[in-house]
Order: sequence, then structure tokens, then C-alpha cells
Amino acid sequence: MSGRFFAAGADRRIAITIFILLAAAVIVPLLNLAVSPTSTFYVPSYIVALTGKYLCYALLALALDLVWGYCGILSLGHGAFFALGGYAMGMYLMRQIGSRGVYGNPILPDFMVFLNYKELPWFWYGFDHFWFAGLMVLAVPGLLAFVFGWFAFRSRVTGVYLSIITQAMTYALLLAFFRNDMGFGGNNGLTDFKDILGFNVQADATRSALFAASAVTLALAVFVTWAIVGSKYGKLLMAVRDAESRTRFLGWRAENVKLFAFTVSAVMAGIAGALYVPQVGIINPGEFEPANSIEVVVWAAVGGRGTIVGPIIGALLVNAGKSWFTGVLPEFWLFALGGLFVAVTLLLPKGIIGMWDSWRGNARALRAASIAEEAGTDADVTPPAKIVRSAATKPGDWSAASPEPQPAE
Amino acid sequence: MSKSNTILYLDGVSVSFDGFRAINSLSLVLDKGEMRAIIGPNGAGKTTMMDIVTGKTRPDEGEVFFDGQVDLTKHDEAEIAMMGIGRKFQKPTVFESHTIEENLMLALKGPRSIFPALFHRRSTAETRQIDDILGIIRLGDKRNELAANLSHGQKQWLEIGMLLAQDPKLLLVDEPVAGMTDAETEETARLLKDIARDHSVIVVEHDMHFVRELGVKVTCLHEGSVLSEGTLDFVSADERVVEVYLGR
Amino acid sequence: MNLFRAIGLTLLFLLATLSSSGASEADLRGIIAKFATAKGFSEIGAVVHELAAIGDPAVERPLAALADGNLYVRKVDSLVFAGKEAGETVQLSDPLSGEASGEAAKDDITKIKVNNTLRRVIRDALGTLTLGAKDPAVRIAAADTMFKTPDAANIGPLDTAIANESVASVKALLEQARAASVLVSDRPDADKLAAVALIGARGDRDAVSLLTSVEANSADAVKQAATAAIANINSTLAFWDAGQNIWYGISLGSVLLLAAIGLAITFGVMGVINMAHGEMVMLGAYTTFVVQQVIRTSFPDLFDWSLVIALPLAFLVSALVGLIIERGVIRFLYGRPLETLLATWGVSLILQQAVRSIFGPTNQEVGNPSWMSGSFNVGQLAITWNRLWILVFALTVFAVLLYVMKRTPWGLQMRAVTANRRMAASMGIRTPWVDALTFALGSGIAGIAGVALSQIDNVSPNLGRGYIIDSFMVVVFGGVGNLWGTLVGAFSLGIVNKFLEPYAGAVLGKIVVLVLIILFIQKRPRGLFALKGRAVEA
Amino acid sequence: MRGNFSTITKMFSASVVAAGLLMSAPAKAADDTIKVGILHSLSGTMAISETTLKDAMLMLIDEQNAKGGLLGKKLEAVVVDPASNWPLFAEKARELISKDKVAAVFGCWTSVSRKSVLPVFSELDNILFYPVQYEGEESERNVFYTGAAPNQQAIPAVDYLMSEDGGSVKRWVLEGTDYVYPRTTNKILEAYLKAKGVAAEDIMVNYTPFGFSDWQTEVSAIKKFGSAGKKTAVVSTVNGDANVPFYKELGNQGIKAEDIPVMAFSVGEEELAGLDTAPLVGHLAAWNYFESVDTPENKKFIADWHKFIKNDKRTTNDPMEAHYIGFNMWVKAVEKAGTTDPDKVIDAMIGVSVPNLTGGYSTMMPNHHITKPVLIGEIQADGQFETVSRTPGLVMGDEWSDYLPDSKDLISDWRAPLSCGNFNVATGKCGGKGTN
Repeated sequence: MSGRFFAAGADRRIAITIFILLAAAVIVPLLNLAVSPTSTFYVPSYIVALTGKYLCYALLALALDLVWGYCGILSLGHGAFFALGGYAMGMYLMRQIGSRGVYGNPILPDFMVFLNYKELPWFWYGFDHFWFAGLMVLAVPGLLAFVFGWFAFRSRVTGVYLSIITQAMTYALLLAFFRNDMGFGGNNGLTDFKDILGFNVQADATRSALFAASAVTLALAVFVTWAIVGSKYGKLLMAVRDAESRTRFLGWRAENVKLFAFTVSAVMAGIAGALYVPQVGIINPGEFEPANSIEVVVWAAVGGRGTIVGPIIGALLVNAGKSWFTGVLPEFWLFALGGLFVAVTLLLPKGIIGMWDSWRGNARALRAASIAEEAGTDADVTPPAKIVRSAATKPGDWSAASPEPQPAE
Repeated sequence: MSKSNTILYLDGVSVSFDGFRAINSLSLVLDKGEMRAIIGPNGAGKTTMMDIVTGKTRPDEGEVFFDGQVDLTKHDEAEIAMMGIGRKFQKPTVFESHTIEENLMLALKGPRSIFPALFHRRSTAETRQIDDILGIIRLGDKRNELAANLSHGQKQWLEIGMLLAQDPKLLLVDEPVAGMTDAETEETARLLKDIARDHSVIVVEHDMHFVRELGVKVTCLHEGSVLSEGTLDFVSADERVVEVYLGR
Repeated sequence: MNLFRAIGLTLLFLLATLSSSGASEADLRGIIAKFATAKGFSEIGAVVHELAAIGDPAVERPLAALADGNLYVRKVDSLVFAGKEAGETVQLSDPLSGEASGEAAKDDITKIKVNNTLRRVIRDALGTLTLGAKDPAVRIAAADTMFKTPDAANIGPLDTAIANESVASVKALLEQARAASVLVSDRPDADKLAAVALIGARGDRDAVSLLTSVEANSADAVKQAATAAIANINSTLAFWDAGQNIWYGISLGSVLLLAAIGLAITFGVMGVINMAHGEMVMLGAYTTFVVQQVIRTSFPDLFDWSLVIALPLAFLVSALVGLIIERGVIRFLYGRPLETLLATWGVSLILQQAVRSIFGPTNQEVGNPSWMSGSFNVGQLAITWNRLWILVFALTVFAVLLYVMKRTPWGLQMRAVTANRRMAASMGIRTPWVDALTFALGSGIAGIAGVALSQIDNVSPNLGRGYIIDSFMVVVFGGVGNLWGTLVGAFSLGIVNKFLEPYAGAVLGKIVVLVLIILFIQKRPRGLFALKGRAVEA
Repeated sequence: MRGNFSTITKMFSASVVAAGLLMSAPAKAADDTIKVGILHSLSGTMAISETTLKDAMLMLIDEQNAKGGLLGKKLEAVVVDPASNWPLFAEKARELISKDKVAAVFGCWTSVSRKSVLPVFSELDNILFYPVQYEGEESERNVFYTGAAPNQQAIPAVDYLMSEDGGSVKRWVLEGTDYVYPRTTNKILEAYLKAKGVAAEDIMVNYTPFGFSDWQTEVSAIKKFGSAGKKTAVVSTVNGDANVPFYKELGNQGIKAEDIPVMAFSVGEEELAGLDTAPLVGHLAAWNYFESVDTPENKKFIADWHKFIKNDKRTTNDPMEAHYIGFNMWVKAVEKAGTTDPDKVIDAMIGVSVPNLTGGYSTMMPNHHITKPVLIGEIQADGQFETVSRTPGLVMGDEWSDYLPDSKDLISDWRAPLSCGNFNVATGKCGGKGTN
């Protein structure tokens, strides 16, 4: 229940985050391109590519947080929106290869050539234009989320049922995209990209530009999320999370409230995917893997859900940890990662940001009290509730902070 | 019986859950501007009746009309709420992670679609309305407090306040004084009587003192249908009522 | 025409005419010695035929040894022996008499290689020789072989065998084999028509297979009769195909049920989103592996009992791990199921990697005991024993679990705690203890599911991952918290899947099932067997 | 608020920057070692196959060091775990090359992992040795393909089945996992079989998903297809995990190798280790190496392997031999070039010839594929393969299949002056089919 307590510092925190991201968008490319490789300040290209990738993950985690943290919808299928955005971008990049593919076919991507496609499938039309691909990056995940959410939220599928069907959705898409007959390159996916908007995707400058684009987009997304969450709609979103039926009896259409957030979130995830693909150079059905979507949830949880900065920090830290461990402890990193998840849930149930906030709790409570006093209100401020491990509540409740309790029976 | 002058009209309503008849051909009429108290032992179907009126549960059979002409069985919760039926739950349900003021703001009458909410700015008129309601429910000094930090009774009041903010024609109030002190109960009774001056109200309550305090017509439900109806004295004198309350 | 068959035909013809004149042992040895010099499969094949042509039952031993890859040539003296591997050495024995003749190091002898084609030649050759064997099973195998490789020359020996046969079922098979041989002979059409009728009555795929070639190679009446018989069999088989789909569906359903039933407890009843469920199944499978390893090395005679021994152990291992997880992690997370998702996800990573570190990343071999191998026929429906046992096992586990939940004090306590923890606690139920044991029960059941699944799937650290999504689908589809829902959910998903598969293919079939689940949940947001009423929402 | 500000800033920048810097701290490469990258999944779905290759590489590097290293320096293995995650392969490849400055990388198993790292290797100009049989249709300057191309596995296997020894198969089931290797291989085989006069109705193609475990329907379909009165065989490109349940179902439904043999391209000793092979005796596999091959080199290799892995039960397999060949080729090329500089080594590689484990020499061809013998083996009851057929000579890997319409005109030759991976002999131009 620390919502309001860090609300005091929240706006400043958002501003700092946006500032850091924008600064990074300028400084990192500079340090990569303009500084001599021997200098201590030089940022190697692979670090640029790597952090660029992390920023895309952070955007994905932020997208998930909008629906999970603020609306209580635990989507175990956000990887699907990410991947769809990525595929849309990948299709554009494939078309850009033109006749430079190994078979030199100006129209058909290589995988279609050796699978004996005679002509381009209809759904590949238009992807030779960046604007069209860009539109699809937004439209495809958005539309899927809209249709899926339309049905699910109207039927009042909630809680674990919703989580499981989002998982079923991404799993079905995984299987579908694995099929070579789908025309998306099957298991190999789309790869071997050459140009984006006429620039070589492997050039350092392009990489830096993509990094900057990711950072700026993330900054923008932070701003948009912050604006949404701070608006009356944002209050409503949290109201739906906390007491959905109450909002209905007040005349709000909870399904529309959720649908809007879900769609916006899916579009954000799609953008993240689109930025991710040119930076890693491949998109394949593996991104639809349900395990990937679960990992996104883990990032958000580690950072602290229901906060805007938390999921970003979570995504950056977990992925950096993963990169580091897979290099340093290749045989044992899963122990470390698994242990981290267990430890975070047990010791930092509100994530790093939540932990930080409650640690600062008492001092803030005092400040809040004085603010309240200035505002002419009663200074009766109870110190923020300790993070309680409410072992006494019954199993089967969906979540302490989450909407309707769902008895398993 | 004419529906024309009624605010709520239930006729022959039945509903069952997995074979259990929660409501059994219930008929109930509430006139415009009337306040009615509904009593009845546990499982009499009081809450289910409210579920039916507010669109949460569809009746298996029977007619439910609001304001004489609107068939409520054809609408869902949000639509019914927009028509002007407000409901307070048995267990006080407020938005705990919001402040009192935000709770009221979300309840204030106004457009209920997404985009206006997204670009909403609070007008002075709205602020004044909120101030008024805060005054009525006596929570003016806690407007920036999180709802989670309110006492049980205060939550009840906040919820009633949210109903007022909705400005409904009909209020359904489920056990408003459960868990309140005697003083609070009296306050609540006065509050409800105030409200009843320009709203139709149905109050479900176990607390007989409170019902007496309200001083309105009483309907006693039992096993999903009306057992007895009239003044409190009349109803409590009814032998069948005594029987269901005290057991055989 | 196939060379082998050509040789076979000539030699069998010789056999038919000369079989009365037995050959001396020296002749046999002379022929066997040729194995030492035969180069390549066709030469070895020729020697096999020469041996078979002798028609002496004594050749069965060397031929069987050859088919099993147990015939060796000693390098020093080029003598042929039957052999049995024993570690680095081979126990040699005389190929004809079977008398032991010492042993040799592997490097000192050469194995006579066989391949499929040779094995088939040997099988066919042995078929005719073993028509008169004492064991009816051998005679059945012989009849079966001769049915599949019909030959006009077989008619004579088969007539003799039919005359001597006393077991009715074997006799029927022999007659079918004879009919098959008649069809490839130049007997009059009347005989052939009778043969077609006899084979048509057999009504299985082998009959279709045979009749198809008859149809192609004959004319007029026989051709028409064959066509009619094929059409007739095919229409019957179409009916059996539907039955087969149902059986496959039930069988897949039983696998899903086994995989999901433990989850129906930990997730369904307790509300823990147990992502480590699959790893409990995996632990059960690994326990089976370890049990079999011990049995193989120490008590080889008990191998058929290995699964029975593994069951309680797998239950204990998984239950113990489940208990540790519950006490160490999950008990702090009651009321926060989403956090249980994250924590158990972490636990699953740890368990997977632990198994990988201990047993290595590769598949481990878990053998089928003899009573779970092979198949039997019900009409035209081939039912494999392991699938049948898994079905029986799944239903048994379900029944026991249902009994425990509904009829025992512990089950009552379990349900009481789930329904209202505080009330249960105040009535003197030790709720933490009940929680721990319930979780252990769910995990333990996942463990014994692992024992069964080890019979049909890989035993690798990834085993659990393959089942976790399906398990959740089953539980959610059936309705969380309802064991019957899990049962019905598992079987209906299994059957739908298997009916879709032949038309849509395995991948598309599965996608369709997933989409159906998504749509179904829209219709019934709380699964198949959801409780209706006020209690659902607070 | 200051405290808040600075701490949040710290937390945030810590995660952005520390993320990178944690790893960027360039591992201080001692100058007296040559680093070799090993890029095989140690966790996730592919760990089951790839972990063995990592161990094999470690053993080879140990042995080379015991022989005195290379160019007077010790070799140092750098092991990373790309965790069966394809984008992670690219990230780890980049890390190995940029940060660890490895001289060459041995790694990848799946086609998609190779495709994922290709751009990295060409961008950063390093060398990848790819040890697994694959679908072909590729030849990159920076990659050396030591596994089999389709013509080094699939076509000789089908030839064997069509031969009298193999049973004169007339009817074919092409059963595969739905991904690029089976798809391409089956496309090639279909074209090849049709060219050999097999009618379209005698070929059945079916695909199943990865990790498929319920084979009842598929196996009974095979049985049905096989009962048409013609000798039938299954050519299986079923991948990894799905094989065990596939073979278990075959055994249980009583499909015997004598009746319907299954020829597999992805089933080696490692996969059989998870199976009771008694019911499977006689089913086939086509590889370039079997553990049972009886040569002194192989005996020594197996003995070394058992000693290294400290387990006598562990098997060896074809991709291990591919790494053995690839590693020795690399060593030889480095010695020839006198440097580990990738450009020089790439040029020196072509023509290098080293002993393989099956009693001959394998040579690196100008198309970056190697020459190998093709062995057909039958499964034995002890989980080993018995070689039943062997190509008379070495087969050269053909990267561009002659049986696919779009690749039949392409050749690859990385020697100057051609230096082209997809030279079109019809148009005389480098760059595939060109615009036509």
C-alpha cells in the first residue's frame, strides 16, 4: 500500500529516468563512434548492441507492467506481441535484402527459394516499404491484443484462467510459426539482414543509431505510461485491478478499461520487438516460447511491479546477470538465475523498487505527514504497512494486491 | 398492479444455482422516492435479489423493471449503473490504493468511456461536488488519505459517498451498519434518511434497531420470496417471521 | 526380380523335392564353413539358402545365431562358431551342437555381419523349417512369415502341416498362409477364388496388402474377387480406424491425466501456480532410471518388477522434494499465487540444472519390462501393452486420489483448510502441516506419473518442460479445483487431438486444440466443471 | 529529496552501465595463450546434444596442449552457454570474438543457431567450425562445415535402401520434424526419388513438431502406408528428443526392421543411449562415423574420451568426429599459416588434409565442406551401429544441391580469384541466380 508514499517521489523519478535514457541515447553512441578504441571511455560496439537489446527487453517489461502492475492482468503471452512486432520488422528487413540473398532472387527471400515457393505469399506484400512495416509493427500486435482482449474481457475471463489462455495463445503461435508452411521461415525464422532504411545493419553507426532509437523510444514509453497511469483513466485502471466489480457498479465498463490497456501494452511490446530484431539480427519462433513470456514477468517482478522504473531496472539487471553468468559460470548459471528468482520473491516481494521504497518508508511517512499537515489535513499517518508475508491468508487467493480473490474451489 | 409509477418492479422472479433455488418467484415493488428496508435470515436471497437488480445475475424467469419501463434483465452492470442504480456491497468495497478523493472522483457522474477519462481534467464544479460529498460523509479531513487506511465504518461511509457521487435514482444499500458502533449507526441512519429525501432507497439490514431508526416500510424475505411486508411492528408481529428468525 | 528370392525359389523347390533325403552332419558343417569365406551379404545369403535347402531342423541353431548376429569366424583357423558376448571376451560354442568350445577375445574373432535383408531371408527360411515345431507360438510365427512371403512351393509343406495341426487357431493361420501361397501359384481360378475368400475373411492390413498385389497380377474373376474383398476389408477397417482414433485419444488422454493430476492438487486445490510440476515428473522418471540401474547391476532377475519397485520410491522422492519446496519457499507465499509462479519457476530451473549436473544432459535409458512390451489385437485394433497399462495406471491413481480426498480424514482436513483456513485452524487442524502434506502429495503423484511417462518418453532433464503447458491446459480446461474436471478435461483434449491429427497433421491439430481451449474458456470462464453461484466472487 | 535522487540515479545507471561494464572488463588475455571459443548450449533443449561436443572440444584442446600447444603457445578454451536461445548465440559469439578475442570458434548445432551467428562471424571476421549434418544451401567464407551435407548422408542412404542389399525399397515415407533441415532434405530426396522413377503416390511426407511425443497416429499411418504390397522404408529426419518416443512406439506397434526399416539421419549413439535397442535391431542410420568403426585411430579416440569424461559408458558420435577433424584441420592450417589471424587461416584451410576416425583422410575443399566416407549402420542390441554399407571412396560435401531447381547451377569456391560462396555457373556471376 505504499502507492501514495512514493507518489511523492514518483514524478521526479520518472523525470530522472527519462533524462538518463535520453542522455544515454546521446552519450553512448558518441563514446562508441567518436572516441578512439584505446581510450578508457570507449564503449565497444558489442556493448552497444548488447545494451540496445536490453533496452528493448526493458520496453517489453514496461509494457507488461502496464497491464500486470497497474491492471492486474497477468499476461503470460506478452512475448507473442513482442515477436509479432519483431516479425513485422523482420519481414521488412528480409525484403530489403533484395537480390543480395544467396540465390540472388530479387523478390523471394532465400528460405522461400529453397522451399520452392513460386511467388511471394500475399501477406508479404507491402513489407518492402518501411512505413507499411512500421504500421504493421503497431497494427498486428495491437489487433491481436484487441481481438483477444475483446473476447476474453467481455467473457470476464480473469486471474489464472486469463493467464493460462494468454499462454495458450503464445504457444499456439509458437507452433504455428514453427510450421514452414506458414511462410515465415519456420524454425530458422528470418535472418541474414542487410540494410535498414538504406543503412547497413552491421555498421557501428547503424548500431549506435538503433541503440539511440531504443533509448529514446523507451524514454517516450516511460513518459506515455506515466501519463496514462497518472490520468483519471490510470486511476480507473488501478481501480479495476483492486475492485473490478465496484467499477462496474459505478457504471464503468471494466472490459473496455482492460482492453485499452492491453492493446496499448501489446503495441508497446510490438515496438520493442521491432527495435530488437535489427539489433540481434534474427527473429524466429523461439521468441514465442512461453518460457520467454514468463521471464518477462520475472523481470517486472524483480524490478518491482506497479512501478514504472522497476520493470526497466529488473529487465536490465536480470539480462545483464544472464549475459554475465552464461559467460562466467556456463555450467551453473541456471542455479544462480533460479536462486535469484526464489530469493527475490521471498525477500523482495515488491521487487527492488518496492524494497527501496519500504526501506525509505519511515522517513517518507514523516515527510508525507508534514505535507499532509501543510495541506491542512490531519497528520494521522500510519507508517506504511510492513511488507507482510501474509502466511495466514488462504491459498487460492489470487494475489494480495490483486483484484478479486479467487478461491480455487 | 401498474408499473408506471414504480422505480423498481420485480414480478415472479426466480433464479437457481446448481439446483438450489436462491430466489423463488419473488415479487417486490418500490415506489418512486420510497425507502424500503429488507430483512430476512441468512440465505433468504437478499444479496441475490440485489445481484439481479444490478445485472450481475440473470434471473431464470420473471420480470424486473426499473423506472416503470426499463427491462433490467436486458442490461449489464455498467448500463444499469449508468441508468441510475447505485449499489453498496455487503462487504465495503472501495479502491484501497486510491485516496478518498480519487475514489469519489471515479464515482462522480460523468462520461464513462475511456478517452474522456484519459484526457480528463478536474473542473471546479467537480471539486465542489466532491467537497460537498466529503462533507456529507464526514470524511472531509481525510481526503488525501488512502482508502485502505480507513476504519471499517469509514469505508462504509465512503462507499455510500461514492453512491451519492454517482447521483443515482435508486440506491441499493447492503448492510450499511455492519461493524459500526452505536453512534456510527445512528449517524448512518440519519445519513440515509437525508439521502432518501430525494432518492429511492432499498436498505438490507439485520440490525433491527437501525431498521426501527429508519422508520420505513419493511419487507421480510425468506427462502427467496416475500414472507411478510408492512411496518416493522407489523412484520415483527407476524408469526411466520418470528418462526423463521427463531427457528421452530 | 530379387536375387534372394530367385535363389530362394530354386532352393525351396529343391527342398520340396529332395527333403526326404536327410543330409549328413558333415555336409552341414561343410556348408557352415562357407560362412567364413563368404564376402558381402549376397554371398552370405546364398550360404543361408544352401543351408535351408537341406531341410534339416538342425540348421535352425546356426541360422538363428546368424540372425541374432551371434555367429563368428575365428581368425586363426577360419572356423565358424556360435558365440555369446561376455564383456571383452566371447563364449564360443559349436554352431550345430551348441557344445561349448572355449572362449576368445573379441579381437581374435570376426562377427559375420547380417542386415535386414539377410535377416528376412533367414526368417523366411526358418519359417518353412519350423512349421512342425513343438511350440505353437513358433508355428504361429512360421505361418505368419509364410503368409507375408507367399510362395507356390509352400503349398506342399503347408498341406502337411495343416493335416498335422491340432490347435484350431494355428490351423486357421496355416490355412490363410496356404491360401496366400495358392494365390501366387498357377492353381486353377476356383482354388484362387476360395483363397481370396479365406484371406478376405482375415480382414486386416496384411490381407489388404496381399490382395492388392493379387489384384494387380491376376485377371478376370480373381481380380474382381480381390477388388471386392479389398473394398470389403477397407470399409471394415474404416470403422476400426475410428475406433483406433478413440483409443489413441484415450491413451493420449491418460498421459495428459497422469501429467496433470498432481497439478490438479498443487495448483487446483492449493492454488499454487506450480511451474516446477514438470520437474517433479522428471524426478519420478529419474528415480525409475536409478532403480533400473541398481536392478540391472545387482538383481537382474527382478527387472520385470522394476517399475513396481520404482513407484513408491518415485512417490517418496518427489514428495520429499515437494515437501522441501513447500517448507522452504511456498509456505511464505500463500495468498500470493503469482509469486508462487515466479518462485517455482526459479525452483524448476534449479532442479533441471541439478539433474543435468548429476546425471548428465543426455537421455537415460529406461527399459520396458516384458509385460509392458509389444501389443495385442482387439479386432483390427492394435493395442500396445504399455499404453494400456498407462491407462489403467492413470485411472487407478485417479481413483485412489479421489478416495483420499473424499473419504479419508486427511482429505477432509485438506478440503477444510482450502475452504477456510482460519476456521480450520481454530478447529484444531494444523494447517501448516496439512499444507505441507498436500503439496507433498501433489508432488509425489507427479513423481509416480514420471514412472509411467518414462516408459513412453525421453528421460532427460527437459522431460518436465514438455508436459507443463499441457498440464496447465488440462487443469484449467477441466475447472480448477475439480478432480473430475481434470479427468474429463484430459480425456476430451486427448480424443479431440487424436481425431484432428489425421486430417490436420500433428502441428495444426495441436494449434486447433489450443484455439479451442481459448474459445472454450470464453464460453465458460471457469472451466468445464466450475461451481456456479454467489460464492465464486467475493 | 536529494538522497532519493542520487540513489535512484545510482540504481538506474548502475543497471544500465554495470550491465555492460560487468562484461566489458576485457578479460586480460595472457599473450602466451591462444583462445578457442566453444559455443555449445549447456542448458535448455539442445543441451542434451551439445554438451557432449563441448566436452569433446575440451578434450581435444587438452590433448593439443599436452603435445606442446600451438605455435609455441598454450591453447585456452573459452566456454560460454548460449542456452539453446538463438539470439543469445549471436550475443555470445560477439562476446567471444570481441571481448575474449578468440582465434576460432567451434560451435552451434541447430541450423537456426548457425544462421543466427553468421552475420557476427562475417562482420567480425572470425572462423566458425560447424560440426553437424545440415541441409546445405549455404557456403560462407567464415564458416567451415565439418558435418555432412545432404549428399554425404541422405542420398547414399536412399541409394542403399534402393539397392538389393538394402531391400530394394519401392515405397517411401519421409518422416521429419518440421524445420528447415528435414524440409530441405526431403525436398532433395523427393526430387531424387522421382528422378529414380519412384511414383508420387509411393512417397508419403509427414512432419511433426519439435519434441513430439505421441506418435501413435503417425506410426499407424506408416504401418498403413507400408501395407500396400510394396517394400516400404521410412526415411526419418526426426530431430533429437522426439526420436525416443518415436522408436518406442515403433517397437511397441511391432514394426520390425525386416518389414519396414527406418533410416534415420539424426539418430546417433547418443540418442540410442536413452533407449532399449533390442526391439530396434536392424533399423538404420546414415553417418560419416560410427563408434563401432574398427580403426586404431577410433580406438584411441574412444579410450581418450572415456578417460577424459571419466565414464566408460559414454558414447562417441558423428559430430564429435566432425569436431575432431575440424580441430585438427584448424591446428594444421594455423601451423601452415604461422599465425592465428583468421584471414590467413581461412586461406590456409583449403586443401588441408587430416586423418579422420574411419581410417582415411578428410580434406577441406574450396567450398568449405570436407570429404568424408558415408557409412550406413544398423542398430544393434547393444546400442551401437553395425556398418552394413560404406561408400567406396570419399564423398565431397555438395553445398548446393543438384536436385533443387534454384541451387543446381550454383557452386562455391573460396579460393582466389573466384572467392565466392554462390557462383552461378550458368550466368557466370557471383551472387546466386541473379535477376532473371
